[in-house]
Amino acid sequence: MTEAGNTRTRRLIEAVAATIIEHTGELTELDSAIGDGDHGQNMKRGMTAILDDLDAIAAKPLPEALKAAGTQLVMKVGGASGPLYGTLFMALGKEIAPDPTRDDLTHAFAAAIEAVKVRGKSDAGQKTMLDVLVPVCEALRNGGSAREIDEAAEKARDATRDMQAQKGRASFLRERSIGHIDPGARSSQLMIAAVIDVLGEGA
Amino acid sequence: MTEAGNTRTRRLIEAVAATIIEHTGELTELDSAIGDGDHGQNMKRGMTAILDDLDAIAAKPLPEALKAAGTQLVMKVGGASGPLYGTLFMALGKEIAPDPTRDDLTHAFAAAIEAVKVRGKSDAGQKTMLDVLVPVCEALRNGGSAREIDEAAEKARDATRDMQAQKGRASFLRERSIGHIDPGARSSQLMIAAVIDVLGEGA
Amino acid sequence: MKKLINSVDTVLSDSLAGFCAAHADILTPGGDFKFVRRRELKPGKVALISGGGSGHEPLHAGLVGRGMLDAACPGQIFTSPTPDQMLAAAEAVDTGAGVLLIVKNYEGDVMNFDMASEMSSGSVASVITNDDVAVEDSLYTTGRRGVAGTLVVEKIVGAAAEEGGDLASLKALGERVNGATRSMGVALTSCTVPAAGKPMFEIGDDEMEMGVGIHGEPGRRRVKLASADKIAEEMIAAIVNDFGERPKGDVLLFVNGFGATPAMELYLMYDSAARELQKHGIRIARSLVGSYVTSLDMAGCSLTVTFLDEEMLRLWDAPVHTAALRWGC
Amino acid sequence: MKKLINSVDTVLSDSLAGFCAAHADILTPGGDFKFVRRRELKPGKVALISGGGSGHEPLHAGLVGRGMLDAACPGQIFTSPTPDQMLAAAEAVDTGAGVLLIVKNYEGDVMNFDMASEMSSGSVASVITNDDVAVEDSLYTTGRRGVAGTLVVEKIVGAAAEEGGDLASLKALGERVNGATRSMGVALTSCTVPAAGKPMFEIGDDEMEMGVGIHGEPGRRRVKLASADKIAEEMIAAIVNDFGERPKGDVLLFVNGFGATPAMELYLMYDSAARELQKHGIRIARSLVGSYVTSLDMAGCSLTVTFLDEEMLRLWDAPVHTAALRWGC
Ligand SMILES: Nc1ncnc2c1ncn2[C@@H]1O[C@H](COP(=O)(O)OP(=O)(O)O)[C@@H](O)[C@H]1O
Ligand SMILES: Nc1ncnc2c1ncn2[C@@H]1O[C@H](COP(=O)(O)OP(=O)(O)O)[C@@H](O)[C@H]1O
Ligand SMILES: [Mg+2]
Ligand SMILES: [Mg+2]
Ligand SMILES: [Mg+2]
Ligand SMILES: [Mg+2]
Repeated sequence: MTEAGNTRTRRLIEAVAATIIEHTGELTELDSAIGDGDHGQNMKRGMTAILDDLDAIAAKPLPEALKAAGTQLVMKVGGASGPLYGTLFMALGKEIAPDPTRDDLTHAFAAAIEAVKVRGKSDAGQKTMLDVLVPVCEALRNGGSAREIDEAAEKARDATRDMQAQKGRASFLRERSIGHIDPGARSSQLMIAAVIDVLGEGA
Repeated sequence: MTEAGNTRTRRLIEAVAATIIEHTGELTELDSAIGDGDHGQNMKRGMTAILDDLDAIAAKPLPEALKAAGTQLVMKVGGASGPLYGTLFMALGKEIAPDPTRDDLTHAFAAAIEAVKVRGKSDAGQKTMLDVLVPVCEALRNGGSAREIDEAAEKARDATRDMQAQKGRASFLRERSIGHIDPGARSSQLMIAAVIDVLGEGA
Repeated sequence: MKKLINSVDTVLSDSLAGFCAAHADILTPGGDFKFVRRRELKPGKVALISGGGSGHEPLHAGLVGRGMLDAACPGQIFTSPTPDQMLAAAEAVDTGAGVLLIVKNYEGDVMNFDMASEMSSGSVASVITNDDVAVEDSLYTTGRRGVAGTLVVEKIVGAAAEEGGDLASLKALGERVNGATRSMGVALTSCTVPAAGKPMFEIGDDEMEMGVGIHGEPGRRRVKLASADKIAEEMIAAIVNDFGERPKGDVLLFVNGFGATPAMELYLMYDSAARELQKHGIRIARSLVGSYVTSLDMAGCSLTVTFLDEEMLRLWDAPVHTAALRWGC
Repeated sequence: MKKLINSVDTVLSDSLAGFCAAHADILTPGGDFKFVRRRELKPGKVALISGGGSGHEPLHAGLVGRGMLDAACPGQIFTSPTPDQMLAAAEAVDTGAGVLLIVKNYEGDVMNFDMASEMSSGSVASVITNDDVAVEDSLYTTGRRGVAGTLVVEKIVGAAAEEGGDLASLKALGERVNGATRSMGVALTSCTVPAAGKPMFEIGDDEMEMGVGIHGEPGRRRVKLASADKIAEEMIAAIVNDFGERPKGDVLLFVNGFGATPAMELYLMYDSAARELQKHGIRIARSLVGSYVTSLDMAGCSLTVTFLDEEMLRLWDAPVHTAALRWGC
């Protein structure tokens, strides 16, 4: 792979990890309100594991790097978010081209989201990370600018506030889950914002 | 026994029981500070048992009435105060004359205090009920008036505040026991005040 | 946060080290605490493995030993363990007769155990427990949670495995026990996850949460603190109604403390619950009272009722020797 | 006050009713809960009776059964039982070989048991336990308190009684075990006596009480909350120093929760305490971790160390079947 690709992968990973680690407390707070208060620590643990392995991961071609990152998440995070984000990254890696066009990316992202739905037996509209991932994929497909995608993610994240959870621990609360942003929606939006930030730089 | 004696015994018991039951909360507070927070309930339970048996007890001659009351305390109170107050009343009953003079009373009270010391392996100066009982007996022996005895009891009760406990649970606290009135000193003083009140009426 | 710990990051490993040392006669840790396993395996026996987030001690590691689990995988606090833990445990305790996973019905647990099953080369089956009647089993939820009833499944299936039951029959038995089991919980206080450092929820001095799970999540309803009798009445009614047609047999009544509930209160709840069962015409055959399936330092309890058929009763009584449950040996 | 109760006045009787019902296979109440006794007595065996204030459950009623106590007298909460309870219990379980009273060293307990002994017509001896090193045994105190070490005395003497030991030898053994036993406790929170309705003492979020007993009394010193390792270091040092010349044998390390302490923390404390013992060159032969000698809903724990000679070790391992301790049968 190219030197540039290696650097980009590294910068992507670092940016995603940094934003998650920085927001550990907030993610935990959100999960305390309607879950079990571990989402921040879970994601931080996963990101730390990826950072620990950064040299090896960033040296790989993009597809392999994504698969490796996904494997770290599966093996280090646990909980619901571990298998789900792990699946997302592993499936992305499986579907993506080594140097993807926007179309490639859209296709791979859509496929990865399908894999998450299968793993989670879930769909958009149930107050989960999918409620951010699906609209973001839509915006990507519709040719939205970096800024528009960013905004779509934020809007989608905020929209989970009024939803009643039908999947994840928050669903145990039924109507009491309304009024809080879903922690997984927030972590998805954070990661997407970081990715856009890095890709935006290069654009 | 005389009708009058019967009435007096009844009035004495009722007055003693009433003041203890009324002060249950305060005795518990005092015991929470340097003991285990049960002195109020303990004494209330004992007094309630005596009241439940009031007709039978008050019908007895004074010595028998006191023994019966003491037995109730031993069998119903438990803790340290049960055996100690039980012993006090039983010994009083054993030593007292059916219609006691002041001298008789002084003698019996002194003997009863000795019995408490033996049971408790304790003496005055250790921050216990004895620090009220002993000075009261002294005042009685020295011919103090009802009012003087009353005041001696109050002064003795307050004096336990600055003492370091050497007996009872409060002794576990060592110097931390200083600064609190001993719960048993307070209950003794309450009972003495009630007795003086009733006897004063008749005098 | 007031806890007997050294640091937030080492709570789990310090506690597991103490646990494994205190019970070194019957169990041993594997792979840097990836799992805790029975010291002596029984060759040819189906291996029983469970696991889940930590913070529920003694569940599951305290149920490893003769007559119950062969291994338990402790996840981070309130976080399901990862597939590599389960794979490592399976490799360590599978003596050839296959592995039965006993999984509480939480998406995290189910997905991680699913991934482990998919990755495993051995023969693996699983039983999902979902005894919590506080959660509706409908299209609009992820289904009922697995709570204290999981212990009952582990005990009975564990005894059958010890007797030589094969993988398919153990799975069927586990599902039968789960089907005969219902639980419901009440919390008087929240619990504090060490990493969060403060209680998961605020609750008034005169309030309680009815229908809580075991992860410090709020329950179904917040209500005024009620008497033990009233609480038991509501919980037993919910449990009994949920059964619909009652299974055969008398019941096991299991009163489970959540971690900060004194024995005095648990036995008092047992008394209330037993009287409620009697009102419903249900007879108690066996009893278990104690803090077995906990939620860190939460105050409160759950009630679990299992209808025991003859086989289940016999297997419940069979010898067991684990850190938390022991009888008959 | 948040408790699972019906009313302040019925806490004790409701809880005892539940306890006796849940363990009806091994025990039965006597005389309106004056005592709880072993269901099957062993004729010719010295009867072991203990008792004390309630609020320490499972001590003592939870230790009634084969290989331990024949009867336990539960007093009101934190209040020693009364002589009539003890007399009634002795009458019920004395099969002719005499009665050994095991009494924690509190003036209330000692005086009430003394009165009972004086009133009794049978042959009665007693062992006073006083294992708490936090209290100085001097002229200026009532002497050391009996705390969690009492369980160790009851277990070992109970096993010897089961083997047929006579009254004098059991008393001597009890005193030997007590002499080989030391404990110390730490509280993170106060406890709430139901009748008082509020905590016995206020304590800051970053404070703990070192050297507490089991009655919610303040301890010897209030200090800043420290790490588990530091707490264990201080407690083990106090215990080890107190022994002076060390008795022979390896030790039992008993980590006891006070009622609101989760198993996770108790095992973590076990880990810390075990490492401290190792530093002092003391080897652990047996371990016990759990909430056995409690102080209502207090958070915290005590550490108990008993040097086990060969006989004591054998008797510790002997079969026991009570509500709270069970092994070997
Ligand atoms: N079945 C599911 N499908 C999609 N996302 C889910 C599902 N279950 C949970 N999630 C997401 O996972 C997040 C919770 O992750 P986390 O707190 O790390 O795990 P856990 O719920 O096991 O404690 C939720 O906020 C939600 O976005
Ligand atoms: N050895 C003793 N001699 C005299 N009085 C004592 C002795 N021990 C305790 N007391 C008295 O008993 C009181 C405590 O009674 P109570 O709280 O009912 O019993 P307990 O201490 O067993 O909880 C103390 O305040 C003290 O006055
Ligand atoms: Mg979570
Ligand atoms: Mg007291
Ligand atoms: Mg979780
Ligand atoms: Mg007391």
